[in-house]
Amino acid sequence: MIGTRILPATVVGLILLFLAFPILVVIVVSFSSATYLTFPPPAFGLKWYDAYFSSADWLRPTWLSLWVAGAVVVMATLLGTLAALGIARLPRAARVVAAGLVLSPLIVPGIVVAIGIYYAFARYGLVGSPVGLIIAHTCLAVPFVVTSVSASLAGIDPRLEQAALSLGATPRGTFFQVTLPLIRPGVLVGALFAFITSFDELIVALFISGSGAVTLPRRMWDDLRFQIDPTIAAVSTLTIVLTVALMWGAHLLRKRAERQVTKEA
Amino acid sequence: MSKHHSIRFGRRATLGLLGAGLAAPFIRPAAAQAAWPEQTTIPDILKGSGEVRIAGFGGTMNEAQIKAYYEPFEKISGIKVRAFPGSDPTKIKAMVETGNVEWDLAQLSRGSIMNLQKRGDYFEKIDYDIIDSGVDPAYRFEYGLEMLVWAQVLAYRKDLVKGEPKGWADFWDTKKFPGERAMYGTTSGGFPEMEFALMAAGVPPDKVYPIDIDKALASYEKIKKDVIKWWDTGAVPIQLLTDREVAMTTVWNGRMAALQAAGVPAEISWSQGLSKRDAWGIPKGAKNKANAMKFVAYSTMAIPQARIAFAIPYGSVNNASNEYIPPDRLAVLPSAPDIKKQLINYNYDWWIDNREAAVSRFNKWLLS
Amino acid sequence: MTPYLLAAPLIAFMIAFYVLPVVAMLMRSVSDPSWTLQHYAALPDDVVFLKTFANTFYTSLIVTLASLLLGYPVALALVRAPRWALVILVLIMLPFWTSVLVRSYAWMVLLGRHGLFNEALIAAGMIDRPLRILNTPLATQIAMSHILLPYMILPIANALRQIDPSLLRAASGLGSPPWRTFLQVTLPLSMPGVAAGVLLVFVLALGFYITPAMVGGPREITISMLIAQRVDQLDWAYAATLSAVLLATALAIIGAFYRLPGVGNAFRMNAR
Amino acid sequence: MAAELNAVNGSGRGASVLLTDLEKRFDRTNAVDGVSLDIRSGEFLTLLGPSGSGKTTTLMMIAGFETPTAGDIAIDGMSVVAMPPYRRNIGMVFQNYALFPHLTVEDNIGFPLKQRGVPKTERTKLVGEALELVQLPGYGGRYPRQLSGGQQQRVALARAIVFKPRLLLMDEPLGALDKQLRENLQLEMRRLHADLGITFIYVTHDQEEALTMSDRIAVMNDGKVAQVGRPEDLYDRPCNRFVAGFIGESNFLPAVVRDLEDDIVVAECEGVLVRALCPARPANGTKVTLTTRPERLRFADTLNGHAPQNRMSVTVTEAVFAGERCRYLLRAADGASIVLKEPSSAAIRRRQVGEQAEIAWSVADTILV
Repeated sequence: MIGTRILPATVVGLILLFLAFPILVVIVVSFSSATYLTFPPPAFGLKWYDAYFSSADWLRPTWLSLWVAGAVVVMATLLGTLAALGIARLPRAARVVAAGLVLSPLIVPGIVVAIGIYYAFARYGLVGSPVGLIIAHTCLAVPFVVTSVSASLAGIDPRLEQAALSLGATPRGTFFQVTLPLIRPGVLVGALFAFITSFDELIVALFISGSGAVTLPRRMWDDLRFQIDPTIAAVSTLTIVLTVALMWGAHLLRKRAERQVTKEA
Repeated sequence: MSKHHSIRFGRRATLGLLGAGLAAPFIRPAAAQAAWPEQTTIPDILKGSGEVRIAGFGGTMNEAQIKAYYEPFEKISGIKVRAFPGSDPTKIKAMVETGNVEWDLAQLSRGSIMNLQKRGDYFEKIDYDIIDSGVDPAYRFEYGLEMLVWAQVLAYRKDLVKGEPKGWADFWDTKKFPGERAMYGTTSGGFPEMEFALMAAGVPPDKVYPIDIDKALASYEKIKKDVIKWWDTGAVPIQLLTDREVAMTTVWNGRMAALQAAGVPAEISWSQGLSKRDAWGIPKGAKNKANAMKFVAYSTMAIPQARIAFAIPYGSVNNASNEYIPPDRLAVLPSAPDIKKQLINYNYDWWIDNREAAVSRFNKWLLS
Repeated sequence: MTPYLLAAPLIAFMIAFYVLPVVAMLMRSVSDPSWTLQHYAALPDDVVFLKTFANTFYTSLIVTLASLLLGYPVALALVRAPRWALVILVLIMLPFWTSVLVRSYAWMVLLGRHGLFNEALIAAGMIDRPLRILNTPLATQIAMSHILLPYMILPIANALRQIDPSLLRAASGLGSPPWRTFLQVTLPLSMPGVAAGVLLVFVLALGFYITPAMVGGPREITISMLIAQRVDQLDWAYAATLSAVLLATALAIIGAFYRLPGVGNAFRMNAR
Repeated sequence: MAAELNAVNGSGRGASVLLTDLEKRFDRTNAVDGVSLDIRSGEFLTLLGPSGSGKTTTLMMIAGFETPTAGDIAIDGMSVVAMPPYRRNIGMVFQNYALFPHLTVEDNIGFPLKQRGVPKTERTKLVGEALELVQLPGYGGRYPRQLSGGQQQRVALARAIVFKPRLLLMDEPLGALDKQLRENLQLEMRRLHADLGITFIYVTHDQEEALTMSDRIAVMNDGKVAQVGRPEDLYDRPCNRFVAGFIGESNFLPAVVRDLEDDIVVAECEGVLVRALCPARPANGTKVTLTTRPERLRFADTLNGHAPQNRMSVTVTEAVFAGERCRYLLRAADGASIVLKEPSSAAIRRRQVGEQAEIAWSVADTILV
């Protein structure tokens, strides 16, 4: 009996260790005192964090990446959620075409996208500005929003929407009071993916951020090509800490909301 | 997320762009110790107004260039310099074709420039009337001017290799110098080091070009099983040396000094290395073409050329530069007389004409 | 009419800023230097292309299988162990937030002959001399599986979450031992999620480039590397040809998978 | 016409519903194939039928979630075919409750009021009353997932009636509940129906439920209405074999018409003459089927003087004691199987397998279909 519980737990634990270990290495290396990547580090220190926080060359791209990603989240989530709602109700043939179109950024090689977009954006006058980046990243982020929201939509019992209509809610009212709250987890996950997509995007940024709109991944890239120093590990660690904090915070908020409900009841 | 797998790793590691990475934070404190030479006057013809938009490689290379010649040029010429990262021949092609020329000047290689020029008209001609006479004629060509000298050389770990390997016959000799090897591959736009294969097979350095591809591949065959990595970007061989994954590898010289400074017992063997160069090219239709020309002329003068070597271990194209560089610094530069004579000049012209054939033959050989 | 109106803004946006640019790039495969199909006609005789294509497929297949084997238990744990769900979810999502470049270097540090993994094995007395893992196809497979694992886990977890728990209770109530319940109830019912995960991982793996280049063996060339090579040589027609082939392959696989019942529906990635 | 009926019934609280030749095609199949029904104000009408018989589709058309391919739906005399569901003002209870998981019980019930712009204080009051009505006072703050199935069903009911619709549609509302709870809720719904006086249209595939609750039942089969009538009419006078078989248990005996007497048919069945009620007048020699209910048959020797007209000799082939009654399987002279159910009583002798017996039943319990 014990064996049937402990064995699977061990297997899962090992797989999770496999997932986490390289990340742990990155975190540890970020506190390294060495000037090159080595593990375990010869000694520890905060010099790479110091290097990061004292350099406008790192901070400026960080801010740019953050606000570009923020704008991408807004655009991709808005367009993607609307489209997911529409696509779900399209006739089959139209749905397949639309889904294929929306999902295509997942499979077209990045370099082809980048060159193609560069030519087009040069014509549109969008090269070298954050606006161009936001537009391009929105295209790349949208598949994640659409798939995530579509999945949420597919999981909704159609009778809930019918119930709302039968209770006198207009289609608009039904959407805002029933459908939207129900797909909110899917929308949030899509938004999260959209953020990561933009925040970590490099290849298109290499091409179209031309005039000084240097994003964080691009800054890392410029550094990484020929030298590998732990500053990038420090940047990654900061991102990880931020993410975990956000996920934990969201979890605690939800927990508290649930607890309140239980208390009232 | 799709971009993770599509990041172009060595996209700009093409032709002369290779030089970019040599921009390591090369013992920055040490460089700051010696006084940098200052250029106090320039001919009036190099003065002007407005701006010049220069594309380099970003990162520490950019920092070095700012200090070496962007800032002094602004002060002395009255022309404002705006620096952009991410210079790349594919972008120049796209820019010129779409008429959206964002840069007035780009750091490329003679190979990239001539390769593009072969396919159309992408660059302005260089006005050699205003170029400093100290610039070696070898570095001059019609659509660009070379401005930075670096080297692709043999490097080894002293603790793993007994003795001092010299030249490619030693690199190939895994009995005398046992241990794994790494060499530059073609993965993402790289150039196979056929010159080295030929020299290993006994071809004298001055007879390497034109390259006999068959002979080179036959020579490669002898070392194939010992090459555990065909690297595609400058950071990889450095990391391989650091991690003791290989005993010997080819490297770009720039990062080695930083590695040594960090305490890794690695050494460069300059003998039979390749001397490569970065070049300035002015994209066709550049708005500030005249300012770009002025900057090209300024940055290849002796003192600005010397200054860059204070920041990063790159050589100068101006024969007069060496007198401004302290001897201990000069000793690690590929343009130092003692080192320069051990290197062979990379033949961009041969590679422009034969790159596709050489690379696809190499690919086929590698996969066979 | 409303569904069309809802989808229209995104479709228009993507056509203007994505589809047209990409199609224009792909068109170079038939229009450069003049209208021709020669680039495609040359492919069947192109040994480098054929071997690279085969290698890319093989690697994708191995990585997909590995991700499935590693991902399924984690998905199961994510759904069945609510107390640990958040921790597991965080561990799954963490890699997303770490640049692939950085992670590849982490693997170099870990898998090298003097890396942590080998040192640990030697210290434990399990091996005498270090294993060569880094710079072999195995390293590529490990690192790629690491990157793609979340794409396998999330769809499977989604499918598992939708299984009516009463079915499982019913099965165990009927005296079925846990492993048989798993094989006869859980596994078949989670197949849409498995299919979605397999599809996603395989298709994404086809386009990989940076990881094989950094940690892979000396003879590993992927289609994407070949594309990058040709872009660099300014041979964009050939690059576009290879891209079109890669795209067509991916589309064909997706098309084939979409016929499987439930896959279209299960093509989802919500974490919760 | 519906308006007239309404006037005749004189009740203002429930809506009348008139379905005229209603049809719904999906691809090539007719899910609903010419249904006409006249549902009176305040009536509890059940659509009963096996799955796929078109009952739910009919309900969905009344609710407005499906558009009829042909035919008309009039509520209180006004056609609603072109009216969107949210304007029809119809309460609806769904099979799986369809409670909004993100809203509390209070907000769920208040939802229709909110749509109608009822102010908050008024809303709270009405929701409280509705909760009282379904016997769930004090549950307002909970979320649906914190309630049991039966409680959820009551909330769904409260939500469907809180805005005082004149028509309530219910789609197998008790389908997911266990037997005990179903029976409780059936009674409660009857009570609610009586209290509210509004029209109920109830869909179920459970004939017992239909018989217990309905004023009238419309039995549906293959997209058509097989028969409409009060539960006892359907039970006692099924007008076709489907209805006879679907509602309750029936014996079907082949017979040949031999004579006609007023509204009674004399038919030869298993070698004896049997009298049956028949609205039609089949010609002599016509092959017909007689149906009887197993519980309406008696062993002749238990009949103490009362003498039904139909009699037949049989052999007992199977005898099962089932608590409140005994169930016998009998074989008639020509081999037909007949089921007979006899109330169990310690006073009555149990038959043995193989025993010969005579059975008897009344003409009124014999239907020719």
